[in-house]
Amino acid sequence: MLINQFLLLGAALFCIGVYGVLARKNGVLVLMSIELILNAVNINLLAFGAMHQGPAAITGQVFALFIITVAAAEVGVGLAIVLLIYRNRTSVDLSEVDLMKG
Amino acid sequence: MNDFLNDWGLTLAVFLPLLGAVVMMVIPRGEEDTHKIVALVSTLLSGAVGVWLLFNFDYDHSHKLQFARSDSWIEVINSRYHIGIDGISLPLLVLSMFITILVVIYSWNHFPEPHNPKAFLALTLVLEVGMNGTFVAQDLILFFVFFELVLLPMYFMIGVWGGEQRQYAAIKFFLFTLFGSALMILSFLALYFKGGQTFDMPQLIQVAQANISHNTALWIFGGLFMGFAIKVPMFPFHTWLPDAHTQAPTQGSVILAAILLKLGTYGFIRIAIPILPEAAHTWAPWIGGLAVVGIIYGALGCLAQTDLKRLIAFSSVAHMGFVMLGIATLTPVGINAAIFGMVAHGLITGMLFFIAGSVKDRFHTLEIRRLGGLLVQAPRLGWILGFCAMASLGLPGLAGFWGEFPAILSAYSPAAGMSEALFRTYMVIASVGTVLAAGYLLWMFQRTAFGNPPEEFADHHIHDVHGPEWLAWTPMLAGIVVLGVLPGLLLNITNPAVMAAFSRI
Amino acid sequence: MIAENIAFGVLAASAVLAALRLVTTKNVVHAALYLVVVLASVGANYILLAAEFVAVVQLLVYVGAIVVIFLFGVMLTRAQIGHESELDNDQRGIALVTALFLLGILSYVLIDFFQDDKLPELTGVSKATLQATRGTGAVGDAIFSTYLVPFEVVSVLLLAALVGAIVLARRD
Amino acid sequence: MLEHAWVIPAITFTSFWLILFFGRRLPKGGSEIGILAVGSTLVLSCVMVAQWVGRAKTLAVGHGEEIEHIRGPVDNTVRWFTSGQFRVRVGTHVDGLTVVMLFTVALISFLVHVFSTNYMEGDRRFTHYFASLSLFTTGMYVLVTASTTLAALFGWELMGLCSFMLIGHWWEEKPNSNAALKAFFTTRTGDIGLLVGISILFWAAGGTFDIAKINQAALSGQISHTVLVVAACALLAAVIGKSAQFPLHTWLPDAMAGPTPVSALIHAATMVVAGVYLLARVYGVFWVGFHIPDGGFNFVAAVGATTIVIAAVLAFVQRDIKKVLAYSTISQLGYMVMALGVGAWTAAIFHLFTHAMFKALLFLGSGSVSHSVHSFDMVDDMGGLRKPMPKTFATFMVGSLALAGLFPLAGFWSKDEILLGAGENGYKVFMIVGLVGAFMTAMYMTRCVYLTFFGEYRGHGHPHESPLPILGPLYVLTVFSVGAGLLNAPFTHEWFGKLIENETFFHAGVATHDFSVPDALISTVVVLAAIGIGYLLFFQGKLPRGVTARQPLARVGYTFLANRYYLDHIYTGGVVGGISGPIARAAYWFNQNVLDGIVNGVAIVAKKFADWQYKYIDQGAIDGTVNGSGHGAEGLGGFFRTIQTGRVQQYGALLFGATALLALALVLTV
Repeated sequence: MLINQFLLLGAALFCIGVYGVLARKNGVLVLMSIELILNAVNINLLAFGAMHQGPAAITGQVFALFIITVAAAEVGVGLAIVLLIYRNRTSVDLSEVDLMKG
Repeated sequence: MNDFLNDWGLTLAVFLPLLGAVVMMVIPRGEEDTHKIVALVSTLLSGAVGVWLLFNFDYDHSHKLQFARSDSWIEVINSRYHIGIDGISLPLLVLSMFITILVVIYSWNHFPEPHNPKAFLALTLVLEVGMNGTFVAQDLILFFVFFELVLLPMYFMIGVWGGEQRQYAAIKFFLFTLFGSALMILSFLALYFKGGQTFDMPQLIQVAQANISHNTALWIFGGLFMGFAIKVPMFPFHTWLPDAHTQAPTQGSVILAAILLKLGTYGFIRIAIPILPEAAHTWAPWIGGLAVVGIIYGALGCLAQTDLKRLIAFSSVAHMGFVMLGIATLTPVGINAAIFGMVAHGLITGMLFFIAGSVKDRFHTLEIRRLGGLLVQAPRLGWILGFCAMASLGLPGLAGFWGEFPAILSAYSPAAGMSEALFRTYMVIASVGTVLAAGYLLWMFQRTAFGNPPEEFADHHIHDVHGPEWLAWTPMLAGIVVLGVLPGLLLNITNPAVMAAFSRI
Repeated sequence: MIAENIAFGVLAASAVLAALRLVTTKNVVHAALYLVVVLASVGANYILLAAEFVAVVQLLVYVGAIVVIFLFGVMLTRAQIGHESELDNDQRGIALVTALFLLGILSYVLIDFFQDDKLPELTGVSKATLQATRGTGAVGDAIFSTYLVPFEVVSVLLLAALVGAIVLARRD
Repeated sequence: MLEHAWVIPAITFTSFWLILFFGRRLPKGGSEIGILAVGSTLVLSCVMVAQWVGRAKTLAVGHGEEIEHIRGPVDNTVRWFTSGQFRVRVGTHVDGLTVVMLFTVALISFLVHVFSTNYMEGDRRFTHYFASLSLFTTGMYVLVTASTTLAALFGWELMGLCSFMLIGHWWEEKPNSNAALKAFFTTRTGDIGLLVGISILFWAAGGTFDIAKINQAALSGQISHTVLVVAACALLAAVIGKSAQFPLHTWLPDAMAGPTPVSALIHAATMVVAGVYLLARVYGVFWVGFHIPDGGFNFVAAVGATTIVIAAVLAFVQRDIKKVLAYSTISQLGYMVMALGVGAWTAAIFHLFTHAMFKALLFLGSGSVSHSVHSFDMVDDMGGLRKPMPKTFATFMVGSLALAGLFPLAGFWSKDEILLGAGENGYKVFMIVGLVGAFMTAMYMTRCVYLTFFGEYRGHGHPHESPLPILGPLYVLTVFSVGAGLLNAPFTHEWFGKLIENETFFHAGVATHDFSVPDALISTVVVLAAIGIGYLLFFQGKLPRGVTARQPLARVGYTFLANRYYLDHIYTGGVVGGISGPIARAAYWFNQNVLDGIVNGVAIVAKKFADWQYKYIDQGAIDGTVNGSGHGAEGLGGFFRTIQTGRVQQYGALLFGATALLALALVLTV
């Protein structure tokens, strides 16, 4: 197997994720797109891990595990924020959330 | 104990305030007294380490790096956690600890709006980490990290607790200094790549000169100059200072004036000049010229001010001009004068900002036109203001004199190879600056303190200086007098280090 | 070899297609279901990379837990279960350009750099060695020795996120 | 005691802090501490004078007769600090000049303290007043005992500070604080020269502030002449500022806004002579720098001479008794500076000494008068005071005659010596100027005495004689005004001159001259003529308008036919009317409008310029550039504005886009 096939899969997922993050209005969908990005990264990590022999081989897996954990936390907090926004505005349309307007 | 402190004393001195800030994080926001106590204790602990350093410092060998540590830090770029102090950094380190303690004491009942002592004191502590760290760092990257660490707390201090135009002032401050820092880090990188693949200051001092061609050195020095000159600030990079000072809360102004400005001049003395002495030689006449322009310009600026705080801020431009003039001579006498001027300016201008803050607390305005008769309503405050004005205009016997006169003295005889005629002209112009200083300070004093109170405040009951103010101010006032009478206390520390570092230039 | 490649092709295609549907669908609940497909395909890909533990975790945590949370989120924000006309905002074009551009750059860099580099063959390696170098046991050893401190930190992070989520979502 | 001269300033310095912190709680408001401290320094300085005199004898035994009257100084210095390779020492340098100055300062200061206890009674800031007096005395002590220019600078500026505080003592009124500021600025302007001069001499003398070494270096030709001239000019600027010489004298009359005892102490007897003292201290620099021994003309003498005349003329038109005395002080300081300019070093110091006595007497006398009539205006509120205040009158009279220089009072001897020195050293022109000055001095003092003590009382209320604390100091000063001159008379073998004689300067050729009877006669005649004319003009009311004025003048002039200055006297007499009339007024106008105008104008222009600079350059140009970049950004259409939508997703698009672009750049370059 080529290493590139995994890496390109990762890149594709990543870019789809980026598109989702940028183009979606619904907060929940944006969070889902972020999950795509994180998964893309995980594929990369595992692919790089598989490239190596010895102790480095395990590093990719461990990092992937950490990322899964962090992603879980992120989803929790992120959804809480979306909920909060929804509660305040009865909408999860992110393009209306512009408190940071300069 | 001593062994431990020998190894870790400096690290403790730098990071104890951070510990305090972390502790404060877990204390609920409502418990203000606890916050104050934690902040005070951590600054005092750091100060206690400072006192220990003072007592255990080997004054006979103040040119040597003491209490040094060098641990590996970022191996990839050969940057190390290398800290240590010598006679040049010790006074500034101690000053920084000292001022922070006094600021915390002063804050006891002087929290500016929107109050929130927790955040305010935590920022103060983080500031202290940055300041202390800058003065002990012996590695360029470490120096840079500390140097930049100072920026954020100050940004928030101005931007959150500041006056009406705080946002503008904070952003201006931030952008200005960040711009300088960008050029500075570029120069650091250039030093690394061209000067011998190291960020270690003592090593660079040994090798950089030989490794770098003169033209390159000139450019690198230029970058360093921009970084430091903006921080000083030198004319014409000073315009952030009046805004920042005017908008900053009292404590912020004090720290800004007393310590932050010194980071720039310290950078010149510690990094720019020793590492690139030849480039410094070429640059020095220009630096000296900007310095004297700053002296006169700052003084004229002061004369035009109607706001007390803004006036003091402009006076900083003039005073730092004297410091930079001393540095520009590249002679030990001049550098000694500069270091003395830094410490003296820290004490005196810090004090002036404290007073301005207290005046604002009492009268809710700093418009010189609206003030008057301070001596009638609050005689002690008025006399302290007079005392500081006198110290600031360089009255012999008070600390300010030793920053001003030796700078003038040294300008008569700059380092070998520089134009004497030019520097002697600078000397005369700088002397004229002393008269202008007397002009704006006494003018300010007359307007604010002499005469009878204006009608709008005539019936107000004005508190004279109270407890926390006394506690915070007495040490500074005493310091101004003691250093003024016994300059040897400071010069004996700095002189060997200065001689070792600058006699070869 | 070929079997592996075929498996990869199928999995990758389903992952990418599902992902594309995920970001284009007009139904929020469908999006969540597409997410399940993506996550499952990616998890299967992990097995191809000999990381069975991560693959299992992926399925358990992601598909089992996170997608459920998403569904809860969809429900609580009362998204229409069914078609919703406006799920995209007005910068879809910019987003598309950016994403394609990024994809182009990434592909170019990857292809340029790794060329035809192959992953090491694992077929010849004995099971015991495989277990010792990249098996579940090895992962456990690594987490509880080399990466002990990060592990603890992550646990604190989870706790903080838990508390944070409660604080944020609490209705008061 | 000669080695431990530092004790003297230390005592008054301690007293300053004690008064400041405890003064208010004491029954006499701190004045007792001040008097005790200054009194003890007076005793100590007397001891020092005695020891100095005794030292001559011990040295004489060791070195034989020849150098009998030369006494080497007593130095006592300690390391102060080190900067660069230079070790700076601080300490005391005691010689004849020092002990004389110490004694003078201690005496006057003590008397002023005593005087003030009554004069300032019930004042708003009685305690502060005495604290400032103590601090001032400290400054003066530091100056006169200083062994280095640097330490002298300390005393110099300390006095400037105290002068500021005391002139502005009643700072509630704007004119007072204005006067205080003016005094400080003006002297500070001169101090540019001091800072520059000290710096130059430090390097020129090989890295030392030590005055003795600087003098030696200057006299031995070790320093190039150019450097010496520049240094001397710089220091002269300081002297002009501090000792109120033309054209920086305008602050001194204004300084009369302070309490009268302060005027006596600071603005007559001690601080204003600091400039003269400095000149005398680093005399070597001036001696060589300005070619003083060559005679003819030099800058120092010219400044002094100009001041003598300018100030004396102005004294004629004053209504305020203190201003008459102030202009008189300026004029007399001009004498001292001129004396130093013409090489009459001893005479200058001697005049400094005697002048301190009689001018302090006059100021305190005017204080006594004003204490009684509550005004300083001679024309409207005084007149005929000799009857209600006989004791004040008598002492004031002695002071005036001493100032006028009438034989055998103090002023006669010292002024005569200056004129003699000018004549003998080849400065004939300056001698004549001195005589003119003497003439005018005698005349304006006649006017002043007439307006104050003779004629009808024009004020309100009932003037009364002052109490003992005020009269006591007057009596003491009267004694000195009479007797001080005799210390350097021929029949005391010029005891004073030998007391202060300076080894270094003596070897360089700074000489004294024996008393000359013809010269003394000339000056006596001039003074008498002036008093006579003054009597006619003021007492008889024959103001010099038209022929009536010339007749008595001519008659007086005839009695001096034998005098070789006969023509000068006629000329002087002939133009008196002019001088005391329009010229003086014009000069005063010039003084008030042009000189003051320049000072004010410079301030106004500086302020205007500062405003302009601040408004346009600082806030406009430089700030403008900074802000301008911001405005420019806004100017780029709505571009930057649209970025600032506050929408995270747009920021995200930018972020990813920029990253991709940077990555592209990286790919293309690597």
